[in-house]
Amino acid sequence: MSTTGPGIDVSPANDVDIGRMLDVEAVRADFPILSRKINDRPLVYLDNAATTQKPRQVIAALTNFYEQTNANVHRGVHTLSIEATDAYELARTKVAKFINAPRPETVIWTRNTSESLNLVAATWANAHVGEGDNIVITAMEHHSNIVPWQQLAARKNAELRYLAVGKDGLLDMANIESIIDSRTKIVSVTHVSNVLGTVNPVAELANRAHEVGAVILIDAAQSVPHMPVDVQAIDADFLCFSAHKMLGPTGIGVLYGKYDLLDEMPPYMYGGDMILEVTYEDATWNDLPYKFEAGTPNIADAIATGAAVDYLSELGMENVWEHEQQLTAYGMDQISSLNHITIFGPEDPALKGGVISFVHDKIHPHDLGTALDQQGIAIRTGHHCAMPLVRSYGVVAAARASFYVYNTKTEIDALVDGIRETERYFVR
Amino acid sequence: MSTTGPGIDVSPANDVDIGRMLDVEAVRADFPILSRKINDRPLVYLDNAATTQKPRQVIAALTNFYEQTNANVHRGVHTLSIEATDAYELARTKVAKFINAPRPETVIWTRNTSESLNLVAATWANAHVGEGDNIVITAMEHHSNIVPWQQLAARKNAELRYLAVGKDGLLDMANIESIIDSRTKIVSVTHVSNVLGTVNPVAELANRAHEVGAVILIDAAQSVPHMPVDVQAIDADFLCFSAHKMLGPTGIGVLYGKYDLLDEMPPYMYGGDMILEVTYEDATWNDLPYKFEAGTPNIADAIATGAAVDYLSELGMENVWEHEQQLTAYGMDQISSLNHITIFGPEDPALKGGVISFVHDKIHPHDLGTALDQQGIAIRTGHHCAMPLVRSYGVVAAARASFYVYNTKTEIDALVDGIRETERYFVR
Amino acid sequence: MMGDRSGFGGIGGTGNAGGLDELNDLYEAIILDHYRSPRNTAPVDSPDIDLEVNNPFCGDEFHIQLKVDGDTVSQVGITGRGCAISQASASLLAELVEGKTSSEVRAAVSAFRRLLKGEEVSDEEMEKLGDIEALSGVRKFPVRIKCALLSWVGLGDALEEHLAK
Amino acid sequence: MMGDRSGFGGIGGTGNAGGLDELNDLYEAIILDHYRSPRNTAPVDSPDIDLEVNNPFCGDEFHIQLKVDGDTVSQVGITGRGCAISQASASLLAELVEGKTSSEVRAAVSAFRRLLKGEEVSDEEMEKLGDIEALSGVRKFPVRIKCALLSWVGLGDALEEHLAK
Ligand SMILES: Cc1ncc(COP(=O)(O)O)c(C=O)c1O
Ligand SMILES: Cc1ncc(COP(=O)(O)O)c(C=O)c1O
Repeated sequence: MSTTGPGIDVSPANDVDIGRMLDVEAVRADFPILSRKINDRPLVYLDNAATTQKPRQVIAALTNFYEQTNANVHRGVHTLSIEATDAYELARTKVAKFINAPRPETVIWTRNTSESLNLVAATWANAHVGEGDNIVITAMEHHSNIVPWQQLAARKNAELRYLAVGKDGLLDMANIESIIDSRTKIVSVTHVSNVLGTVNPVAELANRAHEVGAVILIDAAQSVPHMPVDVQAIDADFLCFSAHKMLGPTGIGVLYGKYDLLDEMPPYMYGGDMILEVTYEDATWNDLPYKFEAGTPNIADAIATGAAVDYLSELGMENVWEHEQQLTAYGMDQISSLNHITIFGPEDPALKGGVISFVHDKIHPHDLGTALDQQGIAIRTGHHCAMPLVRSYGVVAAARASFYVYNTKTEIDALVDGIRETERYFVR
Repeated sequence: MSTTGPGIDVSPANDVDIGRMLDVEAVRADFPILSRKINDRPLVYLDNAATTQKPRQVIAALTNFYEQTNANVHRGVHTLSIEATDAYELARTKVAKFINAPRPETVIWTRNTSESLNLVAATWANAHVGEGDNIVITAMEHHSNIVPWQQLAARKNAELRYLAVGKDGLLDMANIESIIDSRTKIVSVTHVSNVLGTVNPVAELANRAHEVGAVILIDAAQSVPHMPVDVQAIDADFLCFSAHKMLGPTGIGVLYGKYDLLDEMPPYMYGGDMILEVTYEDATWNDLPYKFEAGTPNIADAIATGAAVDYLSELGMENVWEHEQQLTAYGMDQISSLNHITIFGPEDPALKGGVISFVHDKIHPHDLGTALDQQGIAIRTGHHCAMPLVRSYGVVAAARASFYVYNTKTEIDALVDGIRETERYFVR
Repeated sequence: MMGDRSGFGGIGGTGNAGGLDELNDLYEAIILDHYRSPRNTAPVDSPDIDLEVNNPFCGDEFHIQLKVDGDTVSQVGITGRGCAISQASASLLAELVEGKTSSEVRAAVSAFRRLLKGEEVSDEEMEKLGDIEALSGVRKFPVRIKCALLSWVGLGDALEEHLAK
Repeated sequence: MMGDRSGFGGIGGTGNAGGLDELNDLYEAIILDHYRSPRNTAPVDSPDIDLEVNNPFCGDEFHIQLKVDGDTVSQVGITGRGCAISQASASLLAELVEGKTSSEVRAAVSAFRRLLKGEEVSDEEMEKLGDIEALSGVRKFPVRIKCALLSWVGLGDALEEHLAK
C-alpha cells in the first residue's frame, strides 16, 4: 500500500478520533462538487449508497481521453485506436487486480450491477435452472437481485427461495442447509445490504452453495466500493458491481465470473466485438471477455473506472473501510441518541457497512428529506429499491444516510442538528 | 435553424468550394483532439464511421455534471438528485426533438446501437416472430443487425431473408414485394451502410413493411449523425443509433419506438428504475420509458448526448449533410484518380453518405493503414463488422475513410498523398 | 447557446432560493395542523365511490370514500398515510368537497392544479379554494407537487367516472 | 501516482517515435521481397501436416503443408493471402524450417517470439534466424506483431501435435 498522494496521511495520528489512516481533508480537496453550496449551505452529501461523487482524477481521465485519445477500440491499426484499446484493456486489468480476479478476461464490462445480474440470469441460469430446481436469494435484496429471479423462476417452473432476515438485521443462517439443497442451482446474495448495511457471510454461503453443486453470485454493489474484496478468497462464481458507486462514472459496471463458467455460457447480446466470424448463415463467438461485450463498449467510462480504482487503491481499501466503520459507529451513536428514531439493521456498527436507515415517529421521510435539503444535507428517502424488505419493517419509506471516503464526523453532526431543526416543525 | 455560435458561418460564401454553410475552421477549434500530433504529423482523423471526436461543449457537459450536479436520478428529494433528474430528462427531450419523436417517452436510453437492436430482437420480435414467419434484413448490414436475427430465426424456426445488394452498391428493390411478404414480421435495415455509404430508401421499405403488417426497424447508426432524420416522416416503428458516432460520449445509445409498440412490449432487463412495485412474490413494471431502463442509468453520458444534439442542431443537420456531400464528392474524385484503386459502393456521391471504402491492388489494407498512420492519418481497415458484405467483394478486408463536420478537403488531399507515399514501398 | 454549460441549459432546479426560511412556506401552520389532525377520517357507510390511491415510489397511500347524492358529494372519508404535504392536501380536499356539486369539485381540482403549476388562478377561484392556498408554497418544491396532487387527481377522476355511469 | 493522467498511466502506445522513416524499419527490402515473391508456395504431395491458419479480424489466411520424415521437416508449402508482414513472415518461416529437426523448429519459434516481444535472444539464436531478423522492426508496431506470428504459432502447435501422436 502506497502512502503518498492526496488523501493519504503518512503521519501516525493527526486527528485522534478519525482519519487516522485517511487524510479526509486532502481527500475532500479532490472532489470539486464538495465546494458547492446547496440552498446557501455547504453540501453535506450523505447519499453515497445511491451514487458517489467523483474526484478530479476520475473526471480528468474522461477529459483526457476525449481530448487526446478518443477512438474506437480493437481492430484499428491507427495510433489513437491502439492507444484507446491499450487504455481500455489496462482499465480491465486494474479492476481485475482490485478484486483479485485471476485473469483480466474474467472481468466483463456491463452498464451497471443490474445488467450484470440480468446477464447471469439470462445466460448461465437460463441454461442451468430447470423445472423443480430452486434459486436462493435473501429477504434483503435490491430489486435488481429479486426481479430477474422471479421472472426466471416463473419461466422455468422453478422455485424462488428467500433466506430470512432476523429482527437483528442479520441473515438467518440457522437453516441454510435445508434452504440451499440439492435442487439449488444458484444462490444470489447481496454482500452488503443497501438498506440495513448488514455485511453477509458470503464465504460461508459460497461454501454451502458449492457443497450442493450450486454456483454463488454476489451482488457486491455495496461492498467492492467500501472494503477489500477478494473474489478468490470468497470463492465467488460471479460477482457484480457498479463504477458509479465507487467514485467512477455512471454507465459502467462489472461482471466478474470464473473463467470456465463464463467460457461455457452463451452470449447475452449479439453484434460488434463479440463476434469472431459471420457469414450470411451463421456466426461464431469471440473469446472472453469480448463474447459478452457486443457493440462499441463504454470506452471512456471503462478508462475512468480504472482511474477510480487507482484512487481507491492509493487510499487503501483497509483504510476506506476503517474510515467508514468509524463514521458508522459515530453516526449510530448520534442518531440513536435522538428521540422518536428507529434505526433498521444491526445495532453493532462492526457488523455493518456505512449505511444508516431510520424512521422518525413524527416526521415522514420525505418531509425530513426536504427539510434537510434546505439545510444542504442530501440523504435518500423512500424504499431504496428494496420494497419488500422496507415493508417488512411496517413502513413504506425510510430515510437513509450513507457514507464514503470524503464524509466527516462534522457532517454527521450537521445531519443530527438538521433532524433536530426539522423537529421544530413536526414535534410538539 | 440558428445561424450564430461556433461552427456557423453567416456570410454567404467564405470558401467557394466548401464550407458554404459550415465554418469548418470554427468547428475544428471546438475539438481539442484535432490539435494532437500523431507521429509528428497533425492528426487527420478519417475514422468517423467507427466513432467521432468530441467538441469541448460535450466534454464540458460531462465535467460540469460531475463537478456540480452528480447524483442518482428519480425518487430523490434532495437538490442534486432533482437537478440531475431534470438534466437527464431534458436530454431525452432534446433527442426526441432531434429525430422528431412525438413524445420523449418514446426515446429509450441504451448502451449503443447494438443493444438497441438486441433489445427489439429479444422483446418485440421474440414475442411476435413464430415458426414459418420471416425476418427481412439486407446484405449490407452491420454484424449487430445480422446476428441477433440469425439467432432469433434459429430459435423460432423462422426464416431470415436478405435483400440483395447490386453491383452498383444499391439495394435491389426489384423484388421487395416477394421478399417482404405476408409472413414477414419485421424488416430491419440500415439507413446508411457503414461500408458502402449507400443511403437506403427506408420510407419505401417502411411502406412495404406496413402493407404486409410487419414493423420496420431502422439502424440509423450512420444516418442520424449525418443527415436530418424524422422518424415520423419515415414512419419508422423502431430506430436505433449511438451517441459516440455523433459527437457524443461512448456508452450510450438510443432506441426510439412507437409508443404503442413499446408499451405492449415485455421488459428487456429487470431491476431498479424499471419497477413500479415489488413484493417477495411478484413485480409490476413502471411506465415508459423507464420500463426499459433497469438500474442506475448512464446519467452523465445521457446529459452529454443532449449537448451533442445541441451542437449538431446549432450547425443544422442540412448543413452537416451538405458539408459531407461535398467532401464525399471530392474524396471519390481524388481517390478514384489514383491507380490500383477499387472503390466499393455507389459511384454517384449523391447516393451515399460520407464513407469511402476501397482496396488497393498492391497494398494490403493493413499495410496501408500502418503507413498512413505514420503520416498522422487515421483510417479504418478490416471487415468493418460487415464480413459477409466485404467478402462478397472477393476480399476479406478493405480500407475505409469516413468524414464528419470537422474534416476538410485538405485532409482528403493528405490521404491521397499518403497513399501515393505508401506506393513507394509497395508498387514497383 | 453553445457555451460550456449547454448541456445544462434547461435545468429546472428546485426553484427555491434556499435556507430554512423556505420551509416556513412549505409547512405553514394550516398544513401542519391538517397533517397532525386530518379531517373527515371517519369511514363512510356504503360509499358510492371507494378507491385507493397510492404512489409506490414514496409510499403514500390514501383510501378515499364518497357518498354522492344526485350531483352532490354528500359525505367524504379519507384515511391513509403519507408525508405532511399529501396528508394535509387530502384532509383539505375532504373538507372542501363535502356538500359540493360535481362541477364545483371539477372547478376546484382544475384551479388547484393550476395553482401548483404556477398558472393563472382567478381571485374568485382563490377564494373558493380557501385554506388550500396554504399549499401554494409547494410550488417552490416541484418534486413535492405530486404529493399535493395525489388524492386530488384520484378523487377527480373517480368522480368523473362515477357520474359517467 | 494520482496525477491528472492517472487513468492513462500504463498506455503502451505504439512505441514508435514517428514519421515515415519508421516505415523503412517495418518494410525492409527483404520483407518486401518475400511479400512480392513468397517462397515455398508449391503444394506438398500427401502432406503429414495440413492446416489453415487465419485471423478473421484482418482477413489474413494461410494454408500450411509439411512433410515430416521421422523428426525432420522434409518439405514445406505455404500459400495464402495477408498483409506484407504476415506474408513475408510465412515465407521466411517456410524457408527456415525446411530440413530442420523438430527441436530446431521449436527453438526457432521460441527465439522468434522473444525477438518480437523484445525479450532476450542470444547471438547464436539470432544467427540461426538469419534473414528473419528483418522482421524485428515489427516490434515498433505492436499491433502488427500478431501478423508476424500468425503462421509461426500455427505451424509450431501443429508440429507438436503431430509429433505427440
Ligand atoms: C450501420 C451500423 N450499425 C450498427 C453499428 C453498431 O454500433 P455500436 O457499435 O455503437 O453498437 C454500427 C457501428 O459501427 C454501424 O455502422
Ligand atoms: C445492493 C445493490 N444491488 C444492486 C444495485 C443496483 O445497482 P445499479 O443501479 O448500479 O444497477 C444497488 C444500487 O442501489 C445496490 O445497492
